[in-house]
Amino acid sequence: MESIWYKILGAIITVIVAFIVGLTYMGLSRKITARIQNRKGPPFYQNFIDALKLASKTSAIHHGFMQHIGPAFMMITSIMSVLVVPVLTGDQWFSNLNFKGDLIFLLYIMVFGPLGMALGAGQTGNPNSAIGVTRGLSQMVGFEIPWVMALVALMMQYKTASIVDLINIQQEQGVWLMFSSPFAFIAAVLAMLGMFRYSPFDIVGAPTELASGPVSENGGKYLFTLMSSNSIFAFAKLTLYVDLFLGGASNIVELLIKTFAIYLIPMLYGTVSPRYRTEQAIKYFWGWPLFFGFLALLYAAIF
Amino acid sequence: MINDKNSQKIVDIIQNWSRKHSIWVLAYGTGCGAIEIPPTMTSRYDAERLGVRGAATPRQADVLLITGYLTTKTLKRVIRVYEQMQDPKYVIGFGSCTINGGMYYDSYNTIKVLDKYLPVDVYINGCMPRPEAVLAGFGKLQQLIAEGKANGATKYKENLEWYRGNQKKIIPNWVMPEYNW
Amino acid sequence: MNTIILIFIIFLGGAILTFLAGMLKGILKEVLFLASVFVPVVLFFTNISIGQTFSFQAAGFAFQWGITPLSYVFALIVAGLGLMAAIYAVSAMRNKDNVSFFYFNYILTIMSMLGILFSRDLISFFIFWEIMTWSSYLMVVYQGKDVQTVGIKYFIFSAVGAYAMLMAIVVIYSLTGSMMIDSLIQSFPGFSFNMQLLIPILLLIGFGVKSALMPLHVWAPGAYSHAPMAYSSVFSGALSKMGIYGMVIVMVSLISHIPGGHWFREVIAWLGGITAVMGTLWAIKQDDAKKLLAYSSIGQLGYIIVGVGIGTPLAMMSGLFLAVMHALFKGTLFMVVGAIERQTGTSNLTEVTGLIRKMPWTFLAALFAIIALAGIPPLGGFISKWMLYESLIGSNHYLLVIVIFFSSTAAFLYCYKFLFGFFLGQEETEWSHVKEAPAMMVVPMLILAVSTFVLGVFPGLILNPINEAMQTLGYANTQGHLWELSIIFNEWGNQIAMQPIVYTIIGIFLFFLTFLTIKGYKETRYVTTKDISSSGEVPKEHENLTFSMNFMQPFFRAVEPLMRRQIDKYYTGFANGMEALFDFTRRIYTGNGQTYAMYVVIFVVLLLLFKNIIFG
Amino acid sequence: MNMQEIKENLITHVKANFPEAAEKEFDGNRLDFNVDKQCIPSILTYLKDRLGYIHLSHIACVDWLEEGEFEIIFIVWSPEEKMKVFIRTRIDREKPVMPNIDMIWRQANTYERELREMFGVEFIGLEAPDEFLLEDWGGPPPMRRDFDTEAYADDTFWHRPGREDALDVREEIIRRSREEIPDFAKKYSR
Amino acid sequence: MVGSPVLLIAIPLLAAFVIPLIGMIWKELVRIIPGLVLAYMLILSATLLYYVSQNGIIVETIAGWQPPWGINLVFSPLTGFLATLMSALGFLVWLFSYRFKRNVDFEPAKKYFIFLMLLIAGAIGIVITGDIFNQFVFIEITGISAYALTAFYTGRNSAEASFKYLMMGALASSFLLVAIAILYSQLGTLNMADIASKMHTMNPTYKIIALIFFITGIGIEAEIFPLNGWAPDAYTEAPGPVGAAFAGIVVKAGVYAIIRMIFTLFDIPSAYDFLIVIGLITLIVAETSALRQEKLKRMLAYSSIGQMGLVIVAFGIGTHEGVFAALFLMLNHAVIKPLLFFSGSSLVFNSKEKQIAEMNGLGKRMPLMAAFFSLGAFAIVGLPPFAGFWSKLSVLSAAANEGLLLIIVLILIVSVIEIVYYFRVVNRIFFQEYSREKSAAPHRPRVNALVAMFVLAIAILVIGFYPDAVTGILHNASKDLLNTDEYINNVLQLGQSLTR
Repeated sequence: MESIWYKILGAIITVIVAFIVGLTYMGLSRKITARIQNRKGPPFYQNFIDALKLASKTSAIHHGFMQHIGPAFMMITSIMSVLVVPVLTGDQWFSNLNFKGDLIFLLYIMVFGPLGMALGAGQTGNPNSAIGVTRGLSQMVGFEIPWVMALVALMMQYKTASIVDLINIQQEQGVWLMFSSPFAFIAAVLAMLGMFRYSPFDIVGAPTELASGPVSENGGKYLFTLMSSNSIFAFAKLTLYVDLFLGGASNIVELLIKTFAIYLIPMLYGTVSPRYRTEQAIKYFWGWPLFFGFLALLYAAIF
Repeated sequence: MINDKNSQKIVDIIQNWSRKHSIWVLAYGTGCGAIEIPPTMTSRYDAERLGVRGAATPRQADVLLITGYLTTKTLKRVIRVYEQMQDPKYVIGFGSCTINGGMYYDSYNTIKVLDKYLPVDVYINGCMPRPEAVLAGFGKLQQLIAEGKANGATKYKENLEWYRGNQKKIIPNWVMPEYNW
Repeated sequence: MNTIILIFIIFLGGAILTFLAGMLKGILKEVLFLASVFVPVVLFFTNISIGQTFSFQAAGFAFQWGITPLSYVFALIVAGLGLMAAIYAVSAMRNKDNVSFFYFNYILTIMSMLGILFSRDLISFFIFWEIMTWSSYLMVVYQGKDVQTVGIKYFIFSAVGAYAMLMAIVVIYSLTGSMMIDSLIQSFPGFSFNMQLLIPILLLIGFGVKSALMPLHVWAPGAYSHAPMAYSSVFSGALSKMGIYGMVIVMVSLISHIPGGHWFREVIAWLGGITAVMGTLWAIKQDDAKKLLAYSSIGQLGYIIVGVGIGTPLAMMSGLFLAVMHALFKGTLFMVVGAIERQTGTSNLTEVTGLIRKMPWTFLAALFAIIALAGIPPLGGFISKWMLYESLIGSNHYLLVIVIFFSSTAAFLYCYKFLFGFFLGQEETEWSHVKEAPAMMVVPMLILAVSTFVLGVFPGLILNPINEAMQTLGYANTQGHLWELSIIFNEWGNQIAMQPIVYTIIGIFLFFLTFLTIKGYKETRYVTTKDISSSGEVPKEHENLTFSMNFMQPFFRAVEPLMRRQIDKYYTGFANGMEALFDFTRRIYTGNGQTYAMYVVIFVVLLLLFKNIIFG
Repeated sequence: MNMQEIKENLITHVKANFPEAAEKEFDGNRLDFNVDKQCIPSILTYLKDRLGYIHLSHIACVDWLEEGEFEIIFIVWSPEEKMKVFIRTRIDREKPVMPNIDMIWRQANTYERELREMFGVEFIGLEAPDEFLLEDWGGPPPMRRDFDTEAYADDTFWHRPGREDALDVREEIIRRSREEIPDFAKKYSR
Repeated sequence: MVGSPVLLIAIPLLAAFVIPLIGMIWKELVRIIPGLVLAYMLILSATLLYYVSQNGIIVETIAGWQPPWGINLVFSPLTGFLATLMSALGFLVWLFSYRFKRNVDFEPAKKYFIFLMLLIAGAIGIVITGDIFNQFVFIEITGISAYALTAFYTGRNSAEASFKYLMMGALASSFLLVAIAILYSQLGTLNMADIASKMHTMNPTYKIIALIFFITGIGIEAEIFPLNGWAPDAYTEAPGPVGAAFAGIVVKAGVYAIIRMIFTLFDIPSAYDFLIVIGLITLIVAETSALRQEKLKRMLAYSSIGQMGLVIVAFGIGTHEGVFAALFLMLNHAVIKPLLFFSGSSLVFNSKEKQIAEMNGLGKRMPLMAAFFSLGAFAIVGLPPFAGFWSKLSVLSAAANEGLLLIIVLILIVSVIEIVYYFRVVNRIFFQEYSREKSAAPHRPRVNALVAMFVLAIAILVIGFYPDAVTGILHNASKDLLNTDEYINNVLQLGQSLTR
């Protein structure tokens, strides 16, 4: 029984680390964006202040049960994905649920939260929320295709669906998958642009156009839950990329460096790009990313 | 744990600190003052370094920034927006029009004194106030929040009938839902 | 008396008695109806064991009825869903005209489906198949809408399928001299190649029609949406599975023995994949929930066909598991639509909004079913999707897996549309009078919905009979190797353990639910859906702010080229051309006696002229 | 055709059909007609359908308080001839009733609503909600010249009392900027 | 033995002549007597059939003249089966039309029953006679009474239809006469068995020509395309029960005549292929024509022609199974088509135009009739578990055994067409709104009609659920047809009749 409590403790620590790292990255992204725009920018811990403030709001409204539990659904997705993705390779404490799920499970648990959130947004009755949700779902259909192609290519090439196995393969071979399966990496990175919903793919929650879309009716602790869930989710996604393509990380510093390096890609791309409309975004994802996805599949089929 | 007085004080300090440094602004750009917001937020003056950030909807906002005159028609919406915001919340009156009507002092359709209708925490004078003044206004608000004096929302709640009476005086056809807390 | 024949006698007698009781007032017919569904189903669950048979001779053909492990899996669907939908139907069909006719057809359908599954010989298979066809046809036209288009279309397609099957049956009979399915399977490898190709194709046309395979699916949207919803849940949930049942037999026992049979199976799998994509895309476009579910059924059956078509152990397992799951969640969803239509009078997603607080239990059932449909863990739909993907990747169908994944992702769109359209959005005053459906409608829905959850946590419950069925089909035992009670493995040994995952999910959910619900210094309160931040505007009572027209428009702008052609139009064109042609042949009979006399003379002259050729 | 020819042509056409219309010529591309209010729909239809004045630019109202009349002005524009035509009509100020023309131009509806609200001019058969710009308006039509906006504002709204010392700072401002108070401004000095 | 086969012909003929005389005594007897006669015939033929199945065929001579010189009657399992079927149908037709036209005065009822008796006598005569010229005479008797019954309503259209029928019938008689003349001139005999035994001696050219004339002549009665121009008009214009009698009795007799020619008399193997081809053409043309019909009875007429085409195809297969299937089809057609005619004519009884479009929503007004019609429609398109399914299955099975896959495909395609037009009608009856202006007024049929339909419906269900009830008889009959040598021997040696 002891081991289960250790596991639970490890899981809680993982989630807390993910929360902190995710918020810090978001803060850094605000800072970097500000510097690119020739501004001083907020301090890197600004997001923590925001989160604390949201948590200390003294009132919160909801429009019904579904909106009330929507953030909890979102949280399930974030925490489950951070628990399923191997955070530190070979560490017993933080192995969490690594062996209980695999890539396909991850793909599906990743849409659980957004769907719950979408239901919550629908419950608010705000048309902006519903519009944002339809855009988000449509865009998701766009970027999931190259993303899945990349994953399928990896799975086919290495005959495993387990992320741990993929890390082990990379460490045995000594070559990161981003070099040994370059096309899959490119397709996955292009899909990641959409997954992080930074500009140019941020029409889902366009603040001026849709009044921040799905979350437009959420304030206070709901927004706090969503914000922390987003940060955990971002960390999970970054870790997944690191695990899949950058050979995983065996200690926290390596993890931070690698995840931040990956994080810079959508962020920097976003700072210099204007916003796409939904169908433009879908067509974007079904252009070059899809092409690279096919190349990746071809590459996997040949090798 | 919250019942303890000292710890309550500490919690208050932390909360006020966070509120002070994270001001999400819902700019109600009715009048000409709205044009002063972009320079305040962008590179030259960069209000974001103070934690000031735009919010898209009243549900997420902390500060309601009323940038200019309010007609009876827009006042209705402003009241509605204010009531939809979550506690704690603050109002900044921006420009002369909100203070005494400014150049619209004899207009048949604009209100002259905003604080009769909404609890204003900070007024920023000027027609229009320049971004420096706006930043100063935010600074003042931050100071008030840190001291715990920015209690417009409480005032509004406590004196709701008075405010409501004033509002209903110029909005005779009152169809809005009641603000019930 | 033999239990098998007893079941059918009770069904048949019950159907007739119920029909006759319809002439009386009172609840006699309801009682009889429930009894004549309930008793045989209970008999089936208690007294029927695999391997038990019943044989007799009629019209020179040998008949044999009995249950096999494979048909047991499908019989579970039929019996379970049939019973639930029957309970639902009693309440749903109350105060409708001609209810006893509905009951009559309903019992006949359940009977014929069980009959199909019990049939060990082709002739009784076909007889039950046809009874199923016409009883379901009578249900499609039961409400009297679009009878001459939708009803006739359904029956023509069914008839074409059934006659293709009949042709295959008589050909088989002439080749083997026996109608037994087992003897067909035994002697099939000895047939000539042409026959080996012809017989499966003919049978697949028959089964493909019922399981709405791509070029043969055009009847399905109309038929599913025109039948009463209580029946549609059986129609889509169980009746379409009869096609799958046949397909499994054909795929595994026949096509595998053809030289190059795996290409055949590839083609079927790809057809299934295309079916899934097109079904899904059209489902997104529908504004009527019935049509949406109908197209969604087409898409889901496409998945099943992909699984059955690929035919690796994992794929077959996923196909059969999805067949069970589809019965559960699609049955639930059709019942939900029925309940909503009963309470509001319409099933249009753009009209009905904000029912979640009026019909919370219905919503709960719909939510479970939709999550299962979308394949999101931890519900059962996920298990089947997971197995399908893993098997496709494991067997190197990498393009097919992308196609399936696309359709499955796009399915989220209609899933959301369904839930949003009915339950979420603004609570309009127009629907403020709506009340929750009666308990007899809600309970079956909830039972089905909860069973999706149970099967999600313990997929082994249903994988066990599936495994037995697959062993009789010639697959190896997969227990402990591809699945355990609560763990599933892929072909490379990676596993998903559902129990810890589900416990974790529930734990996280409860934790954050408590956090969000906590009272005290955080005041949480409910406001109405009119109280939204719409730029300070106060929505008036009559103003409908719900966003429901052109719901997925941005998506359709992107996928428009795929949907420009409708296969239905080609069929309609063909039918119209045929009618015109036959109108021409009709004119041979001019109504003029002289012409007829001339025909006689021409006939004689021609015969005399060509007598040596004709009678030589 | 130069502008003058266009104008003459227009005048002959209009005169032929509406003999009572009194024209008034201006420099440039403008021409005025004074007509009776009963003629308004027919002359506008005529201009639109026959002479190519397809665009209604504006409907304006002038309050001739001293004469006890409102003057309603319809401005139409021909993109081909580049010519503005003003159709003017006078109506009684006490009972301001006008024929409705929003079946000729859909956009006339907006202008008519504005005139109805701001001047109290009634357009017969105008189908539109009562409120246009002024919500919850209780007073008289505010654009009429006999409407005292300052008194109304004093009645309706609070005024901040102003500075405690009640100095008229304008004198000081003028002194500093060495400007004279214009006549119109003196009128408003307290 | 309850009687001799000759009574099957003699009694109805006698009744036909007696009816007008008895009618002078009591009008009601005109209606009753035919029923009694037909009931007696039914019992007689059924008993004889049973006897035959136990003891072998009966050959009855007329006036002591031995075959091949005299006229003889052959009561074999095949002919007995057909005779039983016809008398049974005749009885049901009588039952349905017992009060067929209410308030009808004495004259038409008298005529109607006279001609009905003649029709049945003629048809049974065609079937059980062993003499070719005698058969010709019976064909004429049947034909003439059929013309008269077609014109029963004495309207313009009826007269026209009757005239067409008459004209075609006259053509048929002449061709038939020519054929008989050729045979007689070549073989010097008119006895069928004798002809069959001597056929191999005949000049092939004459043989073929004789066959062609026979086919043409009888084909007109048997509704073979393109000789069936009379049929749609006659069916449409004749009263409903007469249509049933045509479909169930007259056509059956015609088909019997053809197959007797081809199976027994002529030894031309390619004639079987000809039967398949001509049957298929008949089937396809008739069913496709039926698709676009607007009148109910006309549609049923085409359907009837199509069914006969299918029967001929099945006979053309020529094997035991084929013949069995064909006989099964004939039986089912004789059971189902009268039900359709009876219920259909009741449904459109009150409509002027007898259009299908006038049947909208009648299912709610006349539920029983509509149910009977639907049952008939379900059965005739071959849906299990109704009667039609088994016969269709037998046909397909027989074709498959011979490897005739194309025939199977064609039959099934035509079946789909059949489904379309029958279900359109069923849909109209049940699932369209009744409109007072457009739909026909409901009509409540009398008890006797209901009983007739009920018997037919029961028969459909019985055959559907328990086909073994009839398959034994059919197997005997088909064995009998195929066994030409035994037929010749039996007739020429007077079969059982000598030992009786």
